[in-house]
Amino acid sequence: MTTMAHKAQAETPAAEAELSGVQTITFAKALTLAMSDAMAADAAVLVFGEDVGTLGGVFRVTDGLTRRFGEDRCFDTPLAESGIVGMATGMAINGMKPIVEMQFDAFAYPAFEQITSHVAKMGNRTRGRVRLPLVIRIPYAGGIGGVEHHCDSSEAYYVHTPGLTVLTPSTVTDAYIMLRDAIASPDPVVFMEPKKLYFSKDTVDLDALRARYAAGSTAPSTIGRAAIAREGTDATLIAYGPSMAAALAAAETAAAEGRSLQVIDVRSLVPYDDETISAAVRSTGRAVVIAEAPGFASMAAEIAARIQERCFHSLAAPVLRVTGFDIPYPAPRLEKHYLPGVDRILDAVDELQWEES
Amino acid sequence: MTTMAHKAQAETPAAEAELSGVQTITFAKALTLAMSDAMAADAAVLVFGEDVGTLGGVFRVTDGLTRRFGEDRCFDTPLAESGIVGMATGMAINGMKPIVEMQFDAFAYPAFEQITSHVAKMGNRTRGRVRLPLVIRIPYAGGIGGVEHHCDSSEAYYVHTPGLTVLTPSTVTDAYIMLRDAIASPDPVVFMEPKKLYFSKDTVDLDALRARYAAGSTAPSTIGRAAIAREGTDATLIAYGPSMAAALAAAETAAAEGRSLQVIDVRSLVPYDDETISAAVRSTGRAVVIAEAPGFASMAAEIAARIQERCFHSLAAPVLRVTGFDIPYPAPRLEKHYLPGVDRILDAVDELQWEES
Amino acid sequence: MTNHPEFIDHTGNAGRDSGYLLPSGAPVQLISPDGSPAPEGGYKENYSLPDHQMLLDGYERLVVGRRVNDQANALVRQGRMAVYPSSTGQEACQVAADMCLRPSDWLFPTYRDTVAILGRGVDPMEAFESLRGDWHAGFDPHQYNTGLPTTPLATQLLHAVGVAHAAKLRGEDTVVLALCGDGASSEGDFHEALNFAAVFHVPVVFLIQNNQYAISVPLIHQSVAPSLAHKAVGYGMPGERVDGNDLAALLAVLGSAVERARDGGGPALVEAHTYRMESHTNADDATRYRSAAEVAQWVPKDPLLRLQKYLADAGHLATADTERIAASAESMAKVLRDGLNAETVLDPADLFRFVYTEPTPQLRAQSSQLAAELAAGQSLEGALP
Amino acid sequence: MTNHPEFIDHTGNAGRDSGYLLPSGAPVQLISPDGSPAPEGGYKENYSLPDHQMLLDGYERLVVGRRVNDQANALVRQGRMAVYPSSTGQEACQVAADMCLRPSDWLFPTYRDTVAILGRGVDPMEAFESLRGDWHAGFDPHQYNTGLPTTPLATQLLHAVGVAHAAKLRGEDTVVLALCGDGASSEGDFHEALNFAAVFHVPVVFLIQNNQYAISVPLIHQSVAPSLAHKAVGYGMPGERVDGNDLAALLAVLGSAVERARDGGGPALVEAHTYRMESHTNADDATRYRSAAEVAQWVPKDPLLRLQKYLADAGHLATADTERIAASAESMAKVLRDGLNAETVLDPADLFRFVYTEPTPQLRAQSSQLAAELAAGQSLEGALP
Ligand SMILES: Cc1ncc(C[n+]2csc(CCOP(=O)(O)OP(=O)(O)O)c2C)c(N)n1
Ligand SMILES: Cc1ncc(C[n+]2csc(CCOP(=O)(O)OP(=O)(O)O)c2C)c(N)n1
Ligand SMILES: [Mg+2]
Ligand SMILES: [Mg+2]
Repeated sequence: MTTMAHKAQAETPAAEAELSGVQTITFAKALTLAMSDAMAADAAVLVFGEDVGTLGGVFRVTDGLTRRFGEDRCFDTPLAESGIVGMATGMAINGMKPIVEMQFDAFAYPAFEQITSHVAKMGNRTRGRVRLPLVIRIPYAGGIGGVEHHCDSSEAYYVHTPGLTVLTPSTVTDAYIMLRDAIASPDPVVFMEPKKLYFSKDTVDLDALRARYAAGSTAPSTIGRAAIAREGTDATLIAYGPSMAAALAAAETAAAEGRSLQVIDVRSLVPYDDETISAAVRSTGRAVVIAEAPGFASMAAEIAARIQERCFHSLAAPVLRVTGFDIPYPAPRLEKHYLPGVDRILDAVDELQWEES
Repeated sequence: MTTMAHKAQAETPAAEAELSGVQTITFAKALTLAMSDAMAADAAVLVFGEDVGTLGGVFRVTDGLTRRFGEDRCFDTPLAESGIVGMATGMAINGMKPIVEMQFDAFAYPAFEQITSHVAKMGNRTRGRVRLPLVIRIPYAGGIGGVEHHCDSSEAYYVHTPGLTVLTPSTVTDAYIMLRDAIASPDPVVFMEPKKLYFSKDTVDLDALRARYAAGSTAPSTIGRAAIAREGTDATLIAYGPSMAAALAAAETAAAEGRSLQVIDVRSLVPYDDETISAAVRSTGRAVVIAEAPGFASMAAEIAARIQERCFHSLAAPVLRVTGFDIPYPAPRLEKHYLPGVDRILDAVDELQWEES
Repeated sequence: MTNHPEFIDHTGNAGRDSGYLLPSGAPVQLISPDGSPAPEGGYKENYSLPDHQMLLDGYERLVVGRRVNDQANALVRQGRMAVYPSSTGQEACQVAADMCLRPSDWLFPTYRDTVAILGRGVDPMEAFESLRGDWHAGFDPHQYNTGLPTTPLATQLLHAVGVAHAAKLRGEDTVVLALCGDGASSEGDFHEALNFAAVFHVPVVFLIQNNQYAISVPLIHQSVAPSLAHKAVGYGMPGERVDGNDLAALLAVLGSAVERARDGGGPALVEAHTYRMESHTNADDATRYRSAAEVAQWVPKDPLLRLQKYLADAGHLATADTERIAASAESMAKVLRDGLNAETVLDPADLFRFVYTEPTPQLRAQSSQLAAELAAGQSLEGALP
Repeated sequence: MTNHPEFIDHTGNAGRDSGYLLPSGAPVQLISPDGSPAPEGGYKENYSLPDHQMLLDGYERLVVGRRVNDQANALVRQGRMAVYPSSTGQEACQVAADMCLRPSDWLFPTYRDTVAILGRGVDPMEAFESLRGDWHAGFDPHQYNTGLPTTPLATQLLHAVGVAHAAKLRGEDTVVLALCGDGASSEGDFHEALNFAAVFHVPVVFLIQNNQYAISVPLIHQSVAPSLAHKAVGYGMPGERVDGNDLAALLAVLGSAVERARDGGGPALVEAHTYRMESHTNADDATRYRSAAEVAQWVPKDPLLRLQKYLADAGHLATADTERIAASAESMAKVLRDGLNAETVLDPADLFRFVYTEPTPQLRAQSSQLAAELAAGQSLEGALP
């Protein structure tokens, strides 16, 4: 029987020349590095799913992990998502920290029962005696010309399910640190990766990022913490993941027109950072929530509902939402009409009853 | 090969003495009658699922249908919910109007992919060339001392999914007419039945109810129409399904204390009746949304978000929510702490900043 | 990584080679319903009768298991429990499952397997905590290497595969035995679990307790395969069927599957033919869908009777044994009665404590709200009809 | 209601009886890769060679199918389509599927089965509408009795069962042929579909196009069963394996399964051994996970070559035939080029029109919003990176 000890010997540590120092890397590469650093640090961390081994994933996010860590640590499974999440649950019960990849958003749906009835509930069901330190990575959302079932913004299903932590980074830095925070979490994390950001790039100091996870580090976790992506005073745009680029671009355009928009990156959808977000909205008195998913009963609905509950008397106007329409994600040639873009965001900002203030 | 024509001969029409006229019946019986009347009127209407045949369903909602219509029209399937919904989809493609039962809320999750990726999308995908006239009945919510996985309020998952019509009756009359409206709909309907209401009773005129579905009837469909369950002037309580009883009881108690609360039964979650509900809230200026599901990114969140978007300047206070906590549904002996009850609703009403008005 | 390609013929060039995966022609039986050793012919690969000491131990477990079912049925009638899915008539499957495993092995039970859970040494009041409605799960799976009884059908089979896979990666010799019902074999997760187990060649023994019904639905509406054990061949693992009311046969068949798995032989599927003598749960009424005559046919096949006769005939059941066993059953019954009749005190704040390792700010706020309501002495019954 | 209890032995008392459900020891082959009739031994139950006229028709369809693949691959490279999953090398399976069905029968294809869809008579531009990214589905399933190509793997198998079940209830003699890949056989829906088909005894023939890969994952990581056809026995239906590059064998095996289903014989599972000669789609790079040597082994097994040789050797492929067939392939290629090079005009309001039969008030409002934006000439590209 092949043991991990045995495989560890077989591993050639220098097989992959790992990056370090200041580097310009893609969002996808930041995710890869987060996994490989976590795997190097902890033999219990495993990666599996469809095409994640030899191929390195259809988006190459797991590229090189099998070569570096061997087939016991990063491997392909049969093509069955409930199987993947269910097996991961069992492995997490028995001491492992699995990271599984759902190939595309809509292909996590076969695993919905395992996620909802088991992954989300195990910690509570057992009065905390069984925690499931597993990460379910889901490439999500559109803007890539993808065909049907490859562009769903499915975060609402997970954020509504108590027991799941739901994270979604929008920067290269956050891709690294949020995935490491997710892996380090004792609770199950649904980690939603905006597909259209995979090949976006940024220059980051990898040594500094890694230092956050060195022994003795006191760097705070990103879980439960929103980020202020841009300061501003006239109104607050609240977005996350795939919508951050449009929100920031809208703020840029508005600035040229003399309106100062603050931009919040929610990034930790559950737990949600009421403190930061409510304070931000109170400071400006106006808010627009932006998200790509259909708006009805969505994360954006929750944000709007919470803000008016908490900031009612600071609000000069209703909290508006700019979201995907309540329709199935469109075919590639029509998606541009669906996606919340700069103009639609600025229209909403214009509707925030400026004449009255 | 057994044909439907063949079976029709074998059927003994008088096997079941059908009720008519004014009758006191349970909510469950109203559902049964809706199905049997629809089956009698249209040979394409079929009922299937787990234990729905000989047993008549674990809640007896399909009781007698196999006896009356034969095993080709109401039958048990193998134990597989994705199979049930997937087969129903194929039957609906090929001319049938299936009504399927998911035995309990959490046991619809294995069918999530079929519901989300196919049932919801088929009409749109085919530019309306394939409509799926199928009904997915889901007994849901708690208050019955049910064990784990038997009490989920899962409506948020469906209302967030474009393409599904989502209905939930709260009265015996609505149980009958809304299920008939669902069966008559050319679009797929997720029909959510509050379990704790199954054995509630009311006296109804069955002939009058049936007349709504007679040839030439112009009775309007309940789809897309909220109901005003109680008139009131001081604030509006907005609830549905399993929470209606508590909302009405709260209004009763408040009336004794001199506060007049209007109560809306949303009942058609999708399509949602903005017109009625917004008008109601504008008339009172205050609103509390009540629902049993965990509140985060829920139907209640949507209602609160919509109301503040549409009625902002009529509101004297934020729209408050009284919902289930953001936790898995509790074990039987703790559920009373979870369920939105009269006191919790009245507390929320008290918080609607009456001093300021 | 962990396949066993010697069994595989995906090139399509080898001859018919699936015979070794097929179950025996009839369920393996070692002791006949009348208590005599079963005649030759029901055997396969010469399964042999376990020794008397083992059978006596098994008999004791059966008697205790039956007493657990009887006592629990009584307590649920008296309103001391929310629900009880009785396994009367099926105890032999659960007892055999326990007896084939070492403490370091894992068992994954369903909601009907309380007897097996107790047999793993789980504290009875912990085992009954969910059935009495106090909390969703009452025991620590790691303390007993026993999964929580699972309601969403067939889902636990995948957890079993994961537990086995993790153990295998660490080089441990753990075997996992996963239980499910005949109905559960229709679920997609059954398929995925067996396939994952086979492809990763992990040490899991799947035991289908085929008690002929899924609530009201008889097996004929569930499957038209020659037997449920025949499903094994489609995954490339051996299948076997066994008389599920014959403890000796169960011990032989399960025991050999467990040891084969431990030795690196990979997973196996065992179908045990048994019968649910009572309703699905106390909330069910089995007379609506099956005849008294059908039930009566299974009475003489009872697993206890048969083993008692066999042991007595062989002179291995002394009066002292019978008395000791009866006392042990009574003492278990008393533990259940005392435990379930005692009032438990629940802390409503627990509702918020365990959803996450650290309660979120949202849950802290909701917990405070509930605490304030309780302090204000609010009535909480309003929502109940 | 519709079981076939003569096949079932749930009492466990009958002898081993699953032999009739097992596939042949090797894939059925009627024409060898070199074009000669296959030697005896690869046969089962005396499948016989289809007549020359049928094979000539099939050959024409193969040539047209190959041309469709080549042309589509070229057009996707030229940016005229969003994506194309090529079936080069697998055309025989799709052609056989079409040829075994009557127009009144139904076909349920996957995303890789464009050749089969065209073979059902679907208008080429309708067939390509989703691949060019204009809309999710371009044709009316009812017009062609052909399901929409389905992406969520294995889900369409259940729709096939439902279509067959509805037809059976109405007493129609429709047969449904449902396609899926080797990878898809691991999904839970595969299991549920085969089981439902067997239990309801409906006329569905399941055809697994085993092309050895699921994207990058080779079959050995998908299943360790003796063959995928062996899965049939677990459902109580016959399984068969066939050389998926031998059109004659496919016609014989599928044809007999279809006619058996039509005659009330119930469902069957057929596994065709073939090979995906190109990458998964244009977005994939197969050289990352398989060797050129492996691909080269399959070149001489090509379904076109083999049938061409066979027909030519038998004197049934006149120069006139070859010319006619080439012209027909070219004319299809021209239809694709012309159609896909033409610009289509899409109406953004369509986004809201079809979600429900009657757009909801919410969708009307959203549609108006978009219309107003478009009227105002807003740039819509802001969200695209
Ligand atoms: C996914 C899922 N669907 C439906 C149910 C409801 N349900 C509970 S037990 C049961 C029957 C199970 O039959 P079987 O697997 O034969 O086990 P048995 O109860 O006979 O032990 C059903 C339908 C469930 N628990 N989970
Ligand atoms: C439920 C689901 N999971 C994952 C995918 C992504 N995916 C598309 S095709 C494919 C491989 C399918 O392999 P196979 O069934 O063998 O068919 P082939 O592509 O070889 O024709 C995968 C994983 C999907 N479409 N659906
Ligand atoms: Mg059973
Ligand atoms: Mg394939």
